[in-house]
Amino acid sequence: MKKRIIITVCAILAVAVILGLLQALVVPKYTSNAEGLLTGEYYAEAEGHDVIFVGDCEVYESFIPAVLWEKYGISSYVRGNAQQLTWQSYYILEDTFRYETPKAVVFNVLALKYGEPQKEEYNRMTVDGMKWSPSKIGAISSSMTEEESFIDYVFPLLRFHSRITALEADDFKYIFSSKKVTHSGYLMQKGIDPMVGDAPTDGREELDYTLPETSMEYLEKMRELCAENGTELILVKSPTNSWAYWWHDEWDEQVREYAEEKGLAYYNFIPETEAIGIDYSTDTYDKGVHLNVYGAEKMTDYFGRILAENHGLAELSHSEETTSAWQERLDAYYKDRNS
Amino acid sequence: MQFTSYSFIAFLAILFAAYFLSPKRWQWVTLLVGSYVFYAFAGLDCLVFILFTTLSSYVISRLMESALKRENDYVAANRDAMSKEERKAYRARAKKKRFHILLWGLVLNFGILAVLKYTGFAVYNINSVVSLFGGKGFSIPSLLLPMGISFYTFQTMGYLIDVYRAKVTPERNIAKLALFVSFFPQLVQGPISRFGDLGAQLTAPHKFNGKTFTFGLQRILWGYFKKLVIADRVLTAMTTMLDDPAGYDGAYVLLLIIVYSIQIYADFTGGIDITIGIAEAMGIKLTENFDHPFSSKSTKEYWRRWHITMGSWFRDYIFMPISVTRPMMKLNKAMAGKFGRVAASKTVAYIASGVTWFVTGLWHGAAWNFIVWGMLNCLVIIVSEALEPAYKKFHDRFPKLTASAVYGKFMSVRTFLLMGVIRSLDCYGDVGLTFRLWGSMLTFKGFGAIVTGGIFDLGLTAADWLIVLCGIAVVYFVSRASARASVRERLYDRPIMSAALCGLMFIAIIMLGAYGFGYDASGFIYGDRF
Amino acid sequence: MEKLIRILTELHPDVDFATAQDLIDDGVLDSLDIVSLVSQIDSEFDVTIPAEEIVPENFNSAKALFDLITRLDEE
Amino acid sequence: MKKYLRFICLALALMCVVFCAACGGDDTSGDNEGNSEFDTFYVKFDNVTIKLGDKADGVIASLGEAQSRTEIGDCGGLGAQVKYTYASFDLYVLESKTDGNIIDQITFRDDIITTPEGVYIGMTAADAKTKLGDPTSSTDKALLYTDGKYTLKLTIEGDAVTEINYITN
Repeated sequence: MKKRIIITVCAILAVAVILGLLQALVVPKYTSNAEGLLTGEYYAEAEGHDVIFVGDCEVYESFIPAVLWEKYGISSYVRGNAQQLTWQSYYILEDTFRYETPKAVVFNVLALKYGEPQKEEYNRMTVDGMKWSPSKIGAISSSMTEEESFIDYVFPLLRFHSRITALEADDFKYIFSSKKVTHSGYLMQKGIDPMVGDAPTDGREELDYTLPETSMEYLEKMRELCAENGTELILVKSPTNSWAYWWHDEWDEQVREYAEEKGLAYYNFIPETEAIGIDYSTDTYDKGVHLNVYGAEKMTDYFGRILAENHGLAELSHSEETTSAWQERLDAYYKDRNS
Repeated sequence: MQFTSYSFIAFLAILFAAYFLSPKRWQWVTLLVGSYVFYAFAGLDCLVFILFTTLSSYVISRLMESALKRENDYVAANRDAMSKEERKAYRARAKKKRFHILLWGLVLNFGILAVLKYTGFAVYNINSVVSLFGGKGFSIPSLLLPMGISFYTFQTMGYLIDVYRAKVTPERNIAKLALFVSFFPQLVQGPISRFGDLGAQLTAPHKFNGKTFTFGLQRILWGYFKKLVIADRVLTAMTTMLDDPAGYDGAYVLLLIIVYSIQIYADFTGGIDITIGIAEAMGIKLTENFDHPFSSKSTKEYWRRWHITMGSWFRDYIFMPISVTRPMMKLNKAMAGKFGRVAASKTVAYIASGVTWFVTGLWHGAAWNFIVWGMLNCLVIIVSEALEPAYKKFHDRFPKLTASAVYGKFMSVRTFLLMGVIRSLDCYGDVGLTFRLWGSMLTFKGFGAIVTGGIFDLGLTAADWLIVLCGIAVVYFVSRASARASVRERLYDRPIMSAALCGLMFIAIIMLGAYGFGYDASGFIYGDRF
Repeated sequence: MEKLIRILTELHPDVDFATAQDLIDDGVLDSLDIVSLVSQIDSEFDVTIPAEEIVPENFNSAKALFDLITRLDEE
Repeated sequence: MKKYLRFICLALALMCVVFCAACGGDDTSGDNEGNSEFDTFYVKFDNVTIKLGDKADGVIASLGEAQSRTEIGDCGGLGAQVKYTYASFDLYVLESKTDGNIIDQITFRDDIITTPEGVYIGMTAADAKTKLGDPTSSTDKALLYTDGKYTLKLTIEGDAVTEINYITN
C-alpha cells in the first residue's frame, strides 16, 4: 500500500513539472507585439527612481527616462501598458511602492474615459507581467470581464493551452527568458509615418461626456496613495492628433476641476504642441496618434524643464551605482536610437 | 453549475473531503447538503419544485404503506371467515384505493413537469391551430425550467410506483428520501436509478477505500477526456453546419450525422462516466447507462445498450402497465377471434410500444422533432419485428454469410447510421427541414468539396480534426479492451503504468481540451434540455 | 401446461421451451414477446398478470410462468 | 368517470399554482433599460442598410467609393478603428482579428440622409420626438434612444437637431 502512495505522489509531481514546462511553452511570448512584456521588465531595475510614470500607450510613447536623466538628472521609469485602465494604474502604483518611494508620480489621464474592462487580451498583457502580490490580486479582480475566471490568471496554462497547436519558433526560444524591449519602460518607435490630410478638428461623438465614476474613484485612490507616501501626483495629457483618441474639452474640464480641487498639477500638452516643437509630419509613427522617438525627445525635454522648475526635481543627488547604472542605460538608448 | 466549470471541480473536491471526514453516521447528511448546495447554484427558485416533489412523494408513499398494512391486517384477521372470492374481491377493492392514492402523487408531480416543460409547446400548437382560422394566438409564457426536473421527477415516480407494487419498503426518514431524489451527480442527465438499487447505498456509511476512490477518479478523468477533448471540440464544426442547414446540405448532412453521433456519444457517455465516477469514488454503485451501444446489430439491441436506465424505466412503468390494462385486454380478446391469437397479441404489443415511444420522444424535449424521433424509432423496431420471419429465411439460405464477422460489422454500421439519421432530428429541430435534408443527403452533393478541404472551413483546423481522430481511436481501443475485462482492474495491478496513463490522460485533457476562455462553456446536450 | 408450451412455441418455434431455463436473461423473450404472451394468457387462461408480476424470475422458464398463472388463479 | 373528475380539477388547480410560481420565479423576457419602444438602430442610404453591430465588409462594398478612409491602430496591435467618410455621413468600423470588422458608429454629416423614421439634421426637436416617441433619457443638449446595447443620440441646440449619431454603448 505504501508503494502505491509513493508512486501516486511521484506521478503527481511529474505531471506538475510537465504542466509547468508546457505552461512556459504555450504562454504568449509577445515577440510580435512588445506591449505584452512592458510590466515584467520593471522588476529588473526596481529601485532608485525619482519619478514613476503610469498610464496607457500615450505614456510609454511620449516620455523617455534616458533623456530625462541626461538633460535634468532625474531618474525615472515608465510603468505603462497598452490600454492600462485607471484601476490597473492604481494597482501597479501600489505594487511600485512595495519596492521604492519616488518623489513624484506622473499619470496620463486619457484612460479615465474607460469605465469598464475593454478587452481580455489587454487585461492579460497588463496584469500577467506583475509579480504575485496583493496588488496583482487587486488588479485581476478589478479588471476581469465576465468570461474570465481568476484561476486562468493563477494558471495561465488553462487560458493559453489551445496555443499548443499554434506554436512558433519564439515560443521555444523565449521559454524561460523574455526579450528586453524597452528603455526603462519607454518603447522606442523610430518609424516616421506622417499624418495625412488636414488635421482633424474633432473626435468621435461620445455617448456621454461625464468621466465614469469607477475611473475617478481609482484616480482619487491613487492620489491618497501618493499622499500617504509623501509623493506628488502630477496629471498629464500627452499630445496626440487623431479623431480616434480625441481628448474632448468636456473631459479636459472635468480633470482640470478635479486637479484644482485637490491641489494637483495638471498639464494638457495638446494645446502646447507648437511650443514643444512637435511637427506631425516627422514626429509620429502612426499618422499622428502617438509620437515617435524624435517627438518623444522633444516632449521629454519640455516636460523635464517643468519637473525641474515647478516640482523641485532639480540638482538631485544620486548614489554612485544609480549614476553608473544610468550611464549604461544611456549608452544602450543611443545605441538603439542611432542604429 | 456545468460539469466542465472550474467551480464544479472545486465543489467536488470539497464534497469528497467533507464526505470522508464526516462521521459515518452523518455521511449521508453531508451528501444531502452537498446535493442541495449544488442544486441551489442552478437557482434558488428551482428548490421549491424539488422540495415539493420530495414532500409529496414522502406523504403519498407513507399513505400507501399504511393502506397496505391495513389491508394485510384485515385479511389476516379474517382469513378463515372469508371465502376465496370474497378475499379476492376485498384485495381488488383495497388495491384500487391504493391506486387512487398513487394517482394523486403521479398527477401532482407529472402535472408540474407538464406545466413547466410543455405549456409553451402546447400554447405554440394551439396558436398554430388558432391562426389557421385567422385567430390571434396567445403569448407564449416564458417558464422557469428547474434543473434536472425530468430526471428527478421520473426517478421519484418510479419510487412511488415501486412502493405501490410493494416491491420496495418506503423510506421513513424524509431527509433520506430527499437525498434519493436530489443526489446531485445524476440530476443533470441521469442515470435514472431505482430506489431498490440506490436508496440503501446512499445512506449507508462508506469508509474511504483507496481502490474504489482511485477507480472513481479514473472514471471521472475518462469522462472529462471524452467530453472536453472530443465532444466539445467537434461541437464547433457541428454548430457551423447547423447555423446554415441550407448551405451545408447534400454530403454535409451525412458528415453532420456522423459528427453528431460521435459528439453525442462522447458528450453523453462522458457525462455519465463523470456521474458514475463521482458516485463510485464515494463507494456508491450507480446503474450503468451504456453498454458499447455502437456494437449493436439491430435497433432493438441498440435500445438495450443506449441510455439503458431510461429504456428500462419506460419499459417497467409505461410499456408493461399499458399492455395489461383492461381496454388492451378487451381489444386483444376482440381481435383474437377474428385475426387469431398471435396477430392480436402482436397488435397489443405494437400499440403499447407506440404509446411508450411517443412519451419517450416527448420526454426528450417539448418539440415535434422529438416526438417524430420517438415514433421513427418505434416504427423501425416494429418493422424489423414484423420482418423477423423474412430475416430468418434469409439467414437460413445464406448461413455462411450471415454468420461471418463481415456481416456482423455490416449490421453494426447499418444500425449506427440508421440511429444517426433518426437522431439528426434532434439537432435540425424542424421536422420538415430534416426530411428535406435527408433527401438532399442522398444526392451526395458537395462530397467533392468536403474531401478537398471543405472540411477545414467548418471552424476546425487540421490539428483539431487530428486531435478528435486520435481521441476516437483511444476511446475505441479502450472500449474494446473493457469489453474483455475491466481496464481499471488490470491497471490496478500495475500501479506505475496506471499512474503514468492517468498522468498522461490528465495532461491530454488540460492541453487538448476544448474549455476555458474562447470556448463557450457548453453544457451537456442533455443537460440543456433538463 | 401443454397449452402454455403451445403458445410459447407459436411465438418462437425454434426454442425448446420445455427445458429452457433463462428465456429472459438470454434475451430469447423480449418485451414485445412478453406483452403478447401476457395478453394471450389473459385470453386463454382468463388470468390477468399485473405489471408488478412481470419480472424476469416469473418468465425465465415455462414452468415458472405456469406456477405464476396457478398462483394468481388461487389467490 | 365521476371519481376521476376530482383528479382533473385538482390537476387544473395545480397547473395554475405552478404557472404563477414559475412565471414569477424568473422573468426571462429581459426588458431593456429604456421604456421607449424604439428599437431601430440602422440607417437606409442608397437602399443599403447600415446596421450597428453588423459585419462591415458587405456594407462598405455596396456603398461604393468612400471620400476618405483613415485607419487608427489600437495600441497593442489588437485591432483598429477605421473611419470611412461618405458624402452624407461618416461610418466608423472596429476591425479586429478575433471578431472581424463590425459597424460601430454612424455620424450624419448633412440633412440628405435621414433616420428610418424620417429625422434629419435641422429638424426641430419637437418634430423629432413626434416621429421617434419619447426618448429613453434626455439632457438640455441631447435626446438619447437606447436599448442598452446601441443608442441613437440627437444633439440639440436651441430647439433644432444639430447632430445625429448612432453609437454602440
